[in-house]
Amino acid sequence: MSEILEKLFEAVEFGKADKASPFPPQLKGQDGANELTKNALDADVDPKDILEQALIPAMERVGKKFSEQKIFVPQMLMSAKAMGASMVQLKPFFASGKIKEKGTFIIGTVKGDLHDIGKNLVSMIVEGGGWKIVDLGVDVSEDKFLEKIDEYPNAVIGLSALLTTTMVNMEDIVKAIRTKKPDARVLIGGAPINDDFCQKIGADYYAADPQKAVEYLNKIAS
Amino acid sequence: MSEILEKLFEAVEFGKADKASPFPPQLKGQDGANELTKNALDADVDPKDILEQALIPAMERVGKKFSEQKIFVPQMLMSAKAMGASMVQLKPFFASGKIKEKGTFIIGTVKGDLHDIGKNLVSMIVEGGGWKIVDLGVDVSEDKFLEKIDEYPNAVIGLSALLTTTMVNMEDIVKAIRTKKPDARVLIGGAPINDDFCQKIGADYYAADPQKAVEYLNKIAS
Amino acid sequence: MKYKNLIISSPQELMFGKAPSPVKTRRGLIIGGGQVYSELNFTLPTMSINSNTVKRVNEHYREIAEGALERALHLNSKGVVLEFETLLEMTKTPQIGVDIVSIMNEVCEKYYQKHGLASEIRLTPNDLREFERPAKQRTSELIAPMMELFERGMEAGGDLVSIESTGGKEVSDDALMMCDIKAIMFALSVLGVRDMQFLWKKIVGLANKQGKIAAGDSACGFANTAMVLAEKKYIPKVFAALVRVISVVRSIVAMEEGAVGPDKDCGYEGPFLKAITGIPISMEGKTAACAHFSPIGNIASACTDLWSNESVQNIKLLSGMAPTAYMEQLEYDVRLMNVALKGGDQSCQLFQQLMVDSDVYTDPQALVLAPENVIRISKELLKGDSYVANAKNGALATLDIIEEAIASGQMELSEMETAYLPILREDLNSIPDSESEFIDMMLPLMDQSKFILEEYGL
Amino acid sequence: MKYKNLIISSPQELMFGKAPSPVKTRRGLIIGGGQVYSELNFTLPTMSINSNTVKRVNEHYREIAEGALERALHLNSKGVVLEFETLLEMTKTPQIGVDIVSIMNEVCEKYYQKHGLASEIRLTPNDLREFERPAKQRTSELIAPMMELFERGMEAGGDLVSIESTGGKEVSDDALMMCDIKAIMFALSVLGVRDMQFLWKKIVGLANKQGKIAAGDSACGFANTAMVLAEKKYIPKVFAALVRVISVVRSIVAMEEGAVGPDKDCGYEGPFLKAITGIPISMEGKTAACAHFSPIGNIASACTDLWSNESVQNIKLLSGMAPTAYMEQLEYDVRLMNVALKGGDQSCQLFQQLMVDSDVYTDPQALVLAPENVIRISKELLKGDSYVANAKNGALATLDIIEEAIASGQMELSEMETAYLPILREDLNSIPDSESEFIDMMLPLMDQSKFILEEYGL
Ligand code: B12
Ligand code: B12
Repeated sequence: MSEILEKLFEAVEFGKADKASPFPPQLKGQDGANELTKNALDADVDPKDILEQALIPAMERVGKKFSEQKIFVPQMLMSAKAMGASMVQLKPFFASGKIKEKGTFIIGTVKGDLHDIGKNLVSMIVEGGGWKIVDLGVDVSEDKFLEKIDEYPNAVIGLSALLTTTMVNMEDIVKAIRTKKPDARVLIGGAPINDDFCQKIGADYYAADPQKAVEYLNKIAS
Repeated sequence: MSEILEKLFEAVEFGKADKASPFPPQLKGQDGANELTKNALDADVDPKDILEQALIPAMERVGKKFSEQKIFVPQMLMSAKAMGASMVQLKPFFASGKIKEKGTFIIGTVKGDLHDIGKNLVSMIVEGGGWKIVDLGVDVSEDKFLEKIDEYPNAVIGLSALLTTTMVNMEDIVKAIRTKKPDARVLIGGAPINDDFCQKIGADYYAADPQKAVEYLNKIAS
Repeated sequence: MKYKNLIISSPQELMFGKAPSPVKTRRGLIIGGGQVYSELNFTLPTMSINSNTVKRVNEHYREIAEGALERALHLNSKGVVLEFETLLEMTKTPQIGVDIVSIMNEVCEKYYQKHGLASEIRLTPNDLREFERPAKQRTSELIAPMMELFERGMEAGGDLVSIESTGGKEVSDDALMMCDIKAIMFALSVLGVRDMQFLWKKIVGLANKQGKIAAGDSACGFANTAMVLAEKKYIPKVFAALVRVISVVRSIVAMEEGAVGPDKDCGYEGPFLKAITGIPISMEGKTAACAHFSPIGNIASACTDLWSNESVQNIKLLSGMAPTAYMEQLEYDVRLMNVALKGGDQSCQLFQQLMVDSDVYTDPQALVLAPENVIRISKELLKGDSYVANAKNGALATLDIIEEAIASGQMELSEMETAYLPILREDLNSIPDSESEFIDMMLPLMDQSKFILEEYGL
Repeated sequence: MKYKNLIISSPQELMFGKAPSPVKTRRGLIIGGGQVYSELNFTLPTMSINSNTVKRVNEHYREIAEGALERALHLNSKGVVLEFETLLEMTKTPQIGVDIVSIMNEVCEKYYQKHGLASEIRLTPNDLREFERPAKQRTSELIAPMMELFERGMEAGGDLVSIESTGGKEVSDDALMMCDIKAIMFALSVLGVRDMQFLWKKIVGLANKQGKIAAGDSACGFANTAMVLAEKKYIPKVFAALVRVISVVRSIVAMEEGAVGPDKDCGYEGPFLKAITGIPISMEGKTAACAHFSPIGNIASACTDLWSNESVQNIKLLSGMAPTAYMEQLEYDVRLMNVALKGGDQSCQLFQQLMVDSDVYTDPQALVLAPENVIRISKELLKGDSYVANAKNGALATLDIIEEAIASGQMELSEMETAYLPILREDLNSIPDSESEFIDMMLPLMDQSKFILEEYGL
């Protein structure tokens, strides 16, 4: 890996978005992910390499550190921001089709439910894994999901619920999705969910945590 | 109610089987259910009245006292024995068809399960309610149930299970019964069972305790 | 802030079962009057609530109340509080909530009349306002059903009323995940305080009209959420400890507006409220493991007046229904405390010491709940002239206490944790004492699309 | 009976966490050596066990062990015992049981190697012999798979072995329902004792061969069943209290044959065994409310060395899986005891006093577990020359204690209960001290189709 990609890797791993950002202290004053990406592109590094050799592996390492409880969420959030700052530079290449996300992941907390901390974490980590995220927020009805599926017909759909009275709404939503798009993959999660419930409502996969979700998604993508 | 039926009622309520029995102390030396029944028959009391005005109401009162926690199981067992002692006298009339049980209740603890304390209590109380009991014991397979259903085609079937690993066997048994006799009524019970499970496996009724079982059975009989 | 001096200023007097201002209920519980009672919390199993299921919903609550009170009776309970924390549909359609209160009240009354077992219902409607983003804390149409449930629910037999209100949560949600202590301060000591003033004036008004008990408001979405996140190792425990202390200035507003306790369980700000205001409180710890794991299982009971399990679904365990099982567990916990109370000061002190020693140095969140530290922090929480200053002082004192415990070798914390201490201190020190100055400082740093200042009277 | 004198003869020395003969395990737990540990019990959720589901079954046990040890670690646990009480299929087909032991042992080893958390598996196979009626206690073919599971299960990592054996149960089942104390005496002090001698010789032999720990045998089908029935108000509590005491002479046979403890939890005869033999014991109380309700929630812990929850299904609660939640609850209970132990004799005594006072006069079953009464009864349990005489003397002493507590006004019992006292005393007094005379007296009174004397060496 070239030196510049190594630096970019480091910037993302430690959450340095741009030069102006005061975080992390040990990289103060140095270039951030934004500048490093620009430099790389200027130096004719293939955007695909930037994505696949620096950004995604860096976020993978971050995800791993998080799941090994070696960092807290804020550090992960900073890394996600750094990745975002790099993406700003890569945008034109996504637009031109030169590079692609692994796929699109539509996620939302089901209707009646406002809990979103877990869902947000999942979004972030899946995004770090190289997926395009369409976050529908909380209290999301069937209709909203279907609308977005129209827009992103190949998307994988993720449902989150934290209440025992709203997890049952997942069933309606899965049914609605199946009617419209029988082959769409639906991934579910949230504290009260388990495998049995997943099978019962006919969803495709239950992930207990974001890492498991990413593993599953990557299997689909490959 | 005639004096003799009143006495018989009392003998059953307090568990006096026959004159020789030392229980209960306050009726020591007096006639028990056996003698009183014989006397009543000798005095031309209608066996139907004996059953319906003395025995069954006495056992109903006993069941009520038990469910109100005013007596312990041994007292109830003594009453059941007293009723049995009376039944010995009534046997010929059952045989001739002059009097009838409310129906037949086949009960057993399902295969793999040896818990029978609860099942035995249910048998006893249902019997006191005027039902003929066919007790298949513990660890009972589908086949044994089906065999007995052949013998008593109008019987109501009761299944008991105390283990979470054997309650699922109820499902097989219910299915087997349905295949053979779709209109047979199946009643289930035991500590781990609940309404949802009852619905799930397609049984007809879940009774949390013997009283509820008797209520249900009496509804069917009437 | 209304309170200028501690009502309880000596750690020895901060004791379970005894509050300077006990609360007497309709059926004769005297909460904080020398006895600890169980507060049972419960919820539905997995199911939806709609017109088809509402009958079954009602049956669940009847079954829960019957099972729990029957068990409590069997265990010679001295009295029980049943907390009915509603699920959304029950506040959105107040009739559903009101019916459930009636059903449970009927059960309570039966056990009272027939067996002399005293019980009372704590009614906790949802704060529906968070369904709108940005939240319209003062002008939302969702306030009407909330108030309807309070009012009609009290008529139906809810004697204690509480809520876990959400003013400031639109800011704190992100702040928690970013461990941004300044934003937390803004959410709680500015937005939270102002929303509590607005809301609790209303609630206390409704309660007083009916002679019912305005009990209190717990910073669940803030302090409890922080604890759960810290327990999952998502955020540092030192941060969660600070959030708890900061939430005091927000939750105490209920008392300033006239609430009399027992304060609600799940934010754990109760011990501070008890020290400052003298009201009785409810707490939860090990016996709430059905609802969430906890680093403060024993120490949480050190000065509580009600002992709660936070929440358990009405599902079957091997023994019977889960709420019945938790009723039993709470009753046995409470028995120990009551026996200690009967034994006099010395036995209470010793038992409390066991509870404290058991947890105190295992987690900074436990540390701040040691009676000595509660008193020390509470003093700081009163010193200043604004809610902001008070919260800041309390938080700084908490940092001192944590650092002292580390320095003395009594508490061990990982590098990951201790790395946050100087950052948190620096951030706290940068906060001015004046609310308006603090607002001016924060506004440019925040995403103002997320909250509406006017909805907080600003 | 082998034991002629009490090892612990003063109530003050009958203390939680301390046993005269502690048991040291492979990974370094010292049970009874000054520390109380949690003993977590667990079982499958509703499901069948067959070749289609066995993979899922294994996953459940791995998940249970992982969840529990992870939580214990997080709570700085000093050590854990995981009791694997098998379900029938796991003994019938020993391979299933052995595989589960291996899986859990792997998890234990991981936490030990990686984090230094010591844990040990107690393996408790089923007594399959009760599948045959009348039971063939000595000649049944079902003994082979039981012994296979013991042997191979120990190889796979089960370090403590126990069973809830059922000798005499074919008699006691009916006797319990009829409250027939003479038949109970026959079931326990004749049949039970003889079967225990037969069975435990084998088990101790197998354990010694591998250097593993033959732990003990609890009279679950007798004493625990009686308690559950009494708790449902099916039989009198005074009767259940006697059954517990009588079961001591049966369960102690395991120690006579070489078992060293920790005795198993669910019969609650442990305190007597501890006083008489000095072995450490396991008990369960309030934190077993997941498995059955209890009249002895606190007092049960007064002199225990392991603290157990009896059994909980691997189902989801709001916090996480139920076994994880119960792990947490046990750990916090145990922490209190361990802090008290650290504080020295006075703090232990005081804490034990709270546990005792909390329950002692609420139920005769609690009464007999007060250390003072345990010692008094244990003395009687040794006095005679036969198991029968010992059991009878213990039971009579128990009746004395109950009657004294009523007479002094300390314990209130309903008429329904007290009516049984003279009947029970009369029946007990009618029992001769000699086993053979007792057998002669009983045989004509019993339904001899239900048991086979030869199968008990008679
Ligand atoms: C924080 C919290 C809140 C906050 C929510 C803040 C927010 N913005 O989300 C507030 C205070 C607002 C709140 C409100 C309420 N809450 Co709440 N809340 C919690 C709490 C304490 C923690 C939840 C949490 O954030 N955990 C941390 C996250 C990171 O974990 P997570 O959500 O499980 O997500 C992880 C996994 O599940 C998975 N995951 C999650 N989603 C998805 C989706 C996919 C696709 C995948 C693959 C994976 C995945 O990955 C995540 C990361 O590992 C829980 C307690 C608990 N034990 O969980 C109660 C809890 C869920 N709440 C509860 C209740 C009752 C409520 C209220 C109804 C209270 C009330 N009476 O008003 C309201 C309802 C609001 C609503 N309409 O939804 C109950 C639920 C009981 C029940 N019957 O279901 C709980 C269990 C508390 C309790 N013990 O009683 N709550
Ligand atoms: C007594 C008992 C035993 C005795 C059984 C004696 C006997 N002859 O029945 C013995 C000691 C032998 C025993 C053995 C075992 N047991 Co067991 N046992 C119990 C115990 C303590 C009480 C059960 C009881 O009799 N209750 C009293 C009766 C009156 O209540 P009931 O059975 O619920 O019946 C009432 C109602 O349910 C209803 N009812 C019952 N049946 C029916 C049927 C119909 C049709 C209707 C309408 C109503 C109805 O009416 C009854 C009266 O109100 C329970 C604990 C508990 N909390 O229940 C454990 C328990 C059921 N046993 C358990 C276990 C694990 C076992 C063993 C596997 C232990 C082992 N490792 O060897 C073995 C299995 C044996 C086998 N193959 O079945 C577990 C089950 C766990 C699980 N996963 O399912 C329990 C829950 C104990 C525990 N907490 O861990 N057990």
